[in-house]
Amino acid sequence: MGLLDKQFNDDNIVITKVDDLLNWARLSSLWQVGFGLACCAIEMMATSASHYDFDRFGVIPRPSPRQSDVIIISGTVTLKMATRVKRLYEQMPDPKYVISMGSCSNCGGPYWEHGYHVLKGVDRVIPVDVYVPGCPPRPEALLEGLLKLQEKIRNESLVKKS
Amino acid sequence: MKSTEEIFEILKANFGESILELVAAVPVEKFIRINQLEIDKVCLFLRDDQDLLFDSLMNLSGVDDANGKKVASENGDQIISGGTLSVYYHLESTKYRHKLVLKTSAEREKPDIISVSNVWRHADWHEREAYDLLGINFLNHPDLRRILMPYDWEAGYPLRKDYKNPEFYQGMKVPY
Amino acid sequence: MMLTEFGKIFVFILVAVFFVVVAVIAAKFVRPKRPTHEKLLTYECGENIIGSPWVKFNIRFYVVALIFLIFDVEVVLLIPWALVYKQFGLEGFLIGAIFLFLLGLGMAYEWRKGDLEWVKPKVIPPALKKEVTAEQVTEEVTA
Amino acid sequence: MIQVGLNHFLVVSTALFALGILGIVTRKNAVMVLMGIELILNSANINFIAFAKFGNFGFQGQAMALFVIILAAAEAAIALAIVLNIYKTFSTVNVDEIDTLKD
Amino acid sequence: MKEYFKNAWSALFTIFVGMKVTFKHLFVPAVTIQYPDVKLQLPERERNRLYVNMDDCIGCDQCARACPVDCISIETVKGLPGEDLGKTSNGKRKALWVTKFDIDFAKCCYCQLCVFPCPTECIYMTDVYEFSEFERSNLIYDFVTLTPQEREEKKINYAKFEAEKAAAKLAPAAVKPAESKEAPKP
Amino acid sequence: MNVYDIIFYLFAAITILSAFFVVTTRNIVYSAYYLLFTFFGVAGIYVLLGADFIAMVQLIVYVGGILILLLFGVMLTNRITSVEIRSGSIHVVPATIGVALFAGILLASMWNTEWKSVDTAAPAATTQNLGFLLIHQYTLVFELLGILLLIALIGAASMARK
Amino acid sequence: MIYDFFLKITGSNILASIIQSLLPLFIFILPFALFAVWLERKVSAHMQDRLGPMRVGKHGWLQTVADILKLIQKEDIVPNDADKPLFNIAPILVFVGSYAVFAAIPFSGAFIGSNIDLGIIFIIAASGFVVAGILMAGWASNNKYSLLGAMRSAAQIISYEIPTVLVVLTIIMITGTTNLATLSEMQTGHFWNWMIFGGPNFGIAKFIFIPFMIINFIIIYISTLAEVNRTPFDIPEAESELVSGYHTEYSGMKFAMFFLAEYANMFAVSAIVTALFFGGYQSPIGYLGNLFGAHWLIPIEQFIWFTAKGIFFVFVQMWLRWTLPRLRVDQLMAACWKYLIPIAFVNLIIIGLITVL
Amino acid sequence: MALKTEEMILNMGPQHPSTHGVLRLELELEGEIIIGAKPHIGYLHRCFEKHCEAMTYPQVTPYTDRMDYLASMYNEFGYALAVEKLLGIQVPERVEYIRVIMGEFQRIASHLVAIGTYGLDIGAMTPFLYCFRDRERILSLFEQTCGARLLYNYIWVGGLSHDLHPDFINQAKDFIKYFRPKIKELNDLLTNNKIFIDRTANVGILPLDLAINYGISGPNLRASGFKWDIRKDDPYSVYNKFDFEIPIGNGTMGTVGDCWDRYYIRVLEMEESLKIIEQALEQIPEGDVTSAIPKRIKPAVGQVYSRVENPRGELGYFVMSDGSVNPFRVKVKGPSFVHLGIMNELLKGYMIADVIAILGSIDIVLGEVDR
Ligand code: SF4
Ligand code: SF4
Ligand code: SF4
Repeated sequence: MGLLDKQFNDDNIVITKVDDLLNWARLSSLWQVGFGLACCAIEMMATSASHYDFDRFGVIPRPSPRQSDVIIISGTVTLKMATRVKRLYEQMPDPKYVISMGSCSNCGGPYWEHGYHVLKGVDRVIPVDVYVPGCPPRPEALLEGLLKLQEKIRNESLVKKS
Repeated sequence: MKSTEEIFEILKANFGESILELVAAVPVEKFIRINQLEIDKVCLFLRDDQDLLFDSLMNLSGVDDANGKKVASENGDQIISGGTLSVYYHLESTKYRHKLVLKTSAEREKPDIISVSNVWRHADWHEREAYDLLGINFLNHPDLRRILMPYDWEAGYPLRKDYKNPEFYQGMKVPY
Repeated sequence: MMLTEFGKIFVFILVAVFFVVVAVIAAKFVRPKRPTHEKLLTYECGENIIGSPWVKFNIRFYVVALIFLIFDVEVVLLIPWALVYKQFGLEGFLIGAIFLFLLGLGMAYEWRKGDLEWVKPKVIPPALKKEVTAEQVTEEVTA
Repeated sequence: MIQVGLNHFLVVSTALFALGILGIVTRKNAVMVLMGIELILNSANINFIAFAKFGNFGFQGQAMALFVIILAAAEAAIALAIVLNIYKTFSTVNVDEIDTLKD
Repeated sequence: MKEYFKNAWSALFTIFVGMKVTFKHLFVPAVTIQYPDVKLQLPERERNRLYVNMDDCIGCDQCARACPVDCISIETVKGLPGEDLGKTSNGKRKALWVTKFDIDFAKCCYCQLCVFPCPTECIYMTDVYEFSEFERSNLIYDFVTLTPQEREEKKINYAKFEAEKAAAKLAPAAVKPAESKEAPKP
Repeated sequence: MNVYDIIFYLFAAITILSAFFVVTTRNIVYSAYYLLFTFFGVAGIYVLLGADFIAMVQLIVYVGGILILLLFGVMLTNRITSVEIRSGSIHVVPATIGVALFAGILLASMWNTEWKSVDTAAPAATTQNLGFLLIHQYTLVFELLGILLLIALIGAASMARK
Repeated sequence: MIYDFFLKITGSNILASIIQSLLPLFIFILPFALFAVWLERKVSAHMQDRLGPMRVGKHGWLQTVADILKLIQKEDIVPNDADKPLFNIAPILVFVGSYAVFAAIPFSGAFIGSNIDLGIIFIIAASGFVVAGILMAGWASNNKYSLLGAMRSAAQIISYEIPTVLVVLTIIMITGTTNLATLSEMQTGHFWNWMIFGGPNFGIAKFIFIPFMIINFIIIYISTLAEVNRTPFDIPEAESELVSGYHTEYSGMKFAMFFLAEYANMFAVSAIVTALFFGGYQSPIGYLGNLFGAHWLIPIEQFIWFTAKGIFFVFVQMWLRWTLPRLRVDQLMAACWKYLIPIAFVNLIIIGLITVL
Repeated sequence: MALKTEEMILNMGPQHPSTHGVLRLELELEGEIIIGAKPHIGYLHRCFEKHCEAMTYPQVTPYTDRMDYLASMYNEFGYALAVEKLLGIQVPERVEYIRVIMGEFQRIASHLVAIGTYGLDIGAMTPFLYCFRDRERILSLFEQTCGARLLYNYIWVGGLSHDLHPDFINQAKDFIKYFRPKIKELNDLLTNNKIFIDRTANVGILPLDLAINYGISGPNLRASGFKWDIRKDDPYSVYNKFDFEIPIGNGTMGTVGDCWDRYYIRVLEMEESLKIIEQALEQIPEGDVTSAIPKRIKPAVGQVYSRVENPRGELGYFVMSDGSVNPFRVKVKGPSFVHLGIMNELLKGYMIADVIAILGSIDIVLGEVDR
């Protein structure tokens, strides 16, 4: 049982400070699973490229899910792929986050109606933290999604979970 | 450069008329209809004949002609029975620069068509795809498995006009 | 009693071990532990694993280790020589040089025999088989 | 208060030696046998150096130890090559099985 | 032998050439746009979140029909004859209450196909791209300006009106038998 | 007990314990790693005996060389997943008794022998002295070792190649 | 000596040496690793016309701190199929191997962890632990990528150890010492006394040495680069083939240890190159301390010089990494066995001849 | 070899840093040598063909974008040409020119990604970022024209959605001026690097007859030494008005048809595209771009196969109409799909590291493979 598994009830100032620090660390060093699915992945690559530079936010792609904190579902999740996505997500160590990037992973996007082989939203297999709309979202939109996620982490309290 | 008519004549001279039919009364593209069980021989001839040399298969597309009887099943879905599934072959000769369209059809209930994957390896995956999406059974094909859909997809062939999507696949809800 | 220089090294090693252990254990107080079945599976690009990784490996690894060992040993043997050979002048050098020459001989032999080659791709350039269509199924279908 | 002396080292070396022998005798795997041999060589080396130090033989003992180490390396290389060859022919490295497979 | 040294040399040399390039770039100013602090000036044709100017929308459903994804759902209620629904900016008179105009931005593929057919040019794409959400349901945008009560009201009104009209239509027919029924009584 | 003694006992314990595990562990890879500690312990003992160069050689040759070679050997010859990795042992009991007897005899004779024991101070510059020995006294041995290694190299490599 | 200083303060030699060995860890390796990771990201970013970490602290200087703090919070996964004891020991072994090297590195005249005579040889010996640790990590993970990565890594490190050792041997031959502090002392004075410029001796031999020393330097630089698995030799962790090599399965703090060891190693090999060829902690232009007569300043200056030189070579490693593609494993082996070793060998003999003639 | 190494099956992908998406390769290994490779595709099968049957003709265009998402312009181009052929309509000159300009820009952008990711696969990170940096400029040109960065919906059946931005021509010229030196820089950094050459030359050799039989097209076919480019050999649109070269592989660094050739063809093609753009910018006529867009697209019963030279090769659309507003059947021959089919032949005998080199040099886009 680590600290992150425990739950404190009191509003101890020390715990709050520790909490803030831990949150700060988690939000400023979100390593991403190097993983692209479809067209959105290209925009994700563009986001890590020079013009937008994911690295500014401390996001670097890690090839192995074991060392990453956030998985950006960038593109269409098909039924064939869904189990793999789920496993990849599962294999990431806690605490972990999911950004669903683009219409497709939000809810099947343009394929929601006739796509017989498209999973209608990645939230059917894994819990999603932030939905970034767009098809594909502009790199800025992804960055904004990341900022939203950071905000969420900042307000999160792993230590004082209710 | 040979036109479809000229090629048809050559083929007729070599294979007799029984398995061939020239369809010219369509806009844009004329094609030659060929018996589904002789297609490989014709293709081999087309590839190797010195005057034709169709060394490249541009495309192979399966089509659900949906020309059978459309009946409604008990739960309201449309089911097509009878009619044909077809395959279109688009050939090209990189030397003579002529093109040719072949068509072959098989009955919907027993869609057996001889594979041309031995003539053009290119056809291999296209045939697999046609099998996967339309259920056309290519005889002699070395490795006829599903290619795009999951191997354990049991709900039939999605590109058929009467395809009905399943509710669940591996516990995941499929429809929106 | 003074610690010898080696003692210091030993302390270094202890400190390093200590550091890692402490760091890992300290993190234990913070990190969560929520194992699930899937999480504890071996990672292989999200696929199911086919076969075990523990298969026998390329013999090259062994050969490299072997050659390395021999060279390592020879070099080690040369270190005392390298420290003092100058005091023996040319003669000292020659003693080492003969040794080195043997080393070089071994090296040349290995080179000749191709032991220094790592596995090279064994490529048979793909060629087109202009075979004729098989006919086995045709009869059966028409029948 | 016991001052660590020659005998202490000798005890260590004897123990190593015995364990080495034990390994060679009891283990079936040829690689394990090799490990046993390494243990024995190490014990011998301890002896060499201990005697050199306490017997005041100067550097002779150390030189011997050096030679032994080098011999050990050569031995390990060759022996493992042999083991690999055995493995190739019998596809096992268990000594007793090889015994029976031989004929 | 010559080959041997040529290899070694060319390796070293090309490495140096490459290093020169990267070293030069060390001093080239970065092209990065520091997003949350600096925002790029987007071109006017930028295609991001749609906006519907409900003042102009006449509820003709053209956009929904053009949409390949079917992410626009429109429901309309006919206005009552006497009611003034207002005019669009290009002078068209509106005839329908739009009681539902939802665009699901989680589905939309931002293709702009819905924009062209609109007769009043009231649906258009803006340059707003920052609208990520924690909940997917928040991505369904409701553009209708009417309050829910009003919508209900309009629906009820129209239903009433319809009923009245039907009643009115029926009335003569209904009245007659009633009369006839009544007639033989005495 | 001074520091020297403590360290001696420490290393002796490392050496003997890990050697014991080498022999008794059933998993051959474990054996190999225990061997690592044995070698390390022996190197420590060499240092205590004032043979610093030999200790370094021990580390370089044994840990850096032979051990790696052994590990490769193990990995090459074992199907490690299956039970085969657990290398069996034979006639443990008789062997143990025999070896214990033998060790007892050795120890007994050792205790009973009056060794000439002068505690010489740890000499400096061992390496240089070894160098002198090699060049001066053991010239022939030196060259012979070279030839031996050459033969070992050629022999082992060609055997492995076969 | 710092050791004596602590000895005076604490009065206990064991405490003194513990403090002294903690010193490099806390005043050097940790800050350095933190700094180096940041530097790497910054350098790579600027080479690629980007900015790199910007958002935590000024120009992202807290980035690595955040990384480490985050890694502490990460769950530590030990896969079911892994060999648990070995899986846990491997990071220790690798870290110990890298850290032990720091014991023998002369940071300055007054600060050297352990001034053993066999400094340079000890450094070579310590790298054996790293190999064993890597093999252990790969083997214990029970993952194909890990095992293959570990095997390759081991093969690579041991192969490249030979050219390194050969070059070290030439240095030993020239200087007649294996003590790194002595070696550094020898190269005192101005930069023409550095080994790369033929060492502290004068006369014609010095100038004959120079080209060979440069070749030597290139060889040892390349091979140490390979020993720390940096591009173009990062095949074991080549992420485009083997995901991330032997530490694919590691997460959280244990991964951080590998990470730390990697960066510690990077500095260690740069330090070795510095000590061997670039005058160690010696200033190329003389000391301010001498100028002002403040002798206590000298060790500090030396320390600064040493780290500056070391970091310069670390920078070059990064520079190379962000410039070059990666070799294939057989090319890597060929580069070592067919190019570096024979050349180092010939170099050794020539230098030996020069010294005796 | 003394010991026969056992076979091992290694999965590469679908999540793998260098399978360019969600391709899964099942490699049969003998040691590090590949003795068999089975590509498993379909992880991105998005049912394009089914969608076409449910959409009207103009509505299909956004979906074509999403197939080869690196060359959306060209997908639209091909589709528009196919439907226009089916309808038998002629589009205005200006439209043709703009289509060509956009298509060639798209080709450069796509090749930049191909080259960049190829560098990444081989282990060089920096060229990748340089390529993306330059690509960004092309994207901003596109964005200015039609408002989107990646999936444009710009080339419509019968016309274009927007006319060029008034400033477009100047900016395009600026870009050309800017981009030419960058190609040289790329060559310095990557193309001529010895390590890169060692990794790619003589690797993955694709003989010509095999290539044709497998239906390989585009740069991959040209690298095998065959001067075949649909832009020249079966010209469509206004390509016959331009003067450009078709670079073919000639084994400069190794054998004809190796990875280096395939890679270098792309570099050369970027230069040719620049040339085409320059000429097109000079010649472009004035006119209206939306005038020929039919109000209602309802072709007669029939079918057509039309193809264009997409950055990856021959992109063919087989469109069948049953006389309604929805296409009856659309089948796409995507070059990537075809190229992937040859992987098994191409990979045999190489090492794991070469898999990446070969896969990268083939340059596939999974969206097009799986559609
Ligand atoms: S959301 Fe759009 S851009 Fe993203 S993967 Fe889906 S179709 Fe492609
Ligand atoms: S932009 Fe396209 S997808 Fe979105 S609402 Fe309009 S037509 Fe539909
Ligand atoms: S097309 Fe325009 S006016 Fe008609 S419903 Fe849509 S938004 Fe309203």
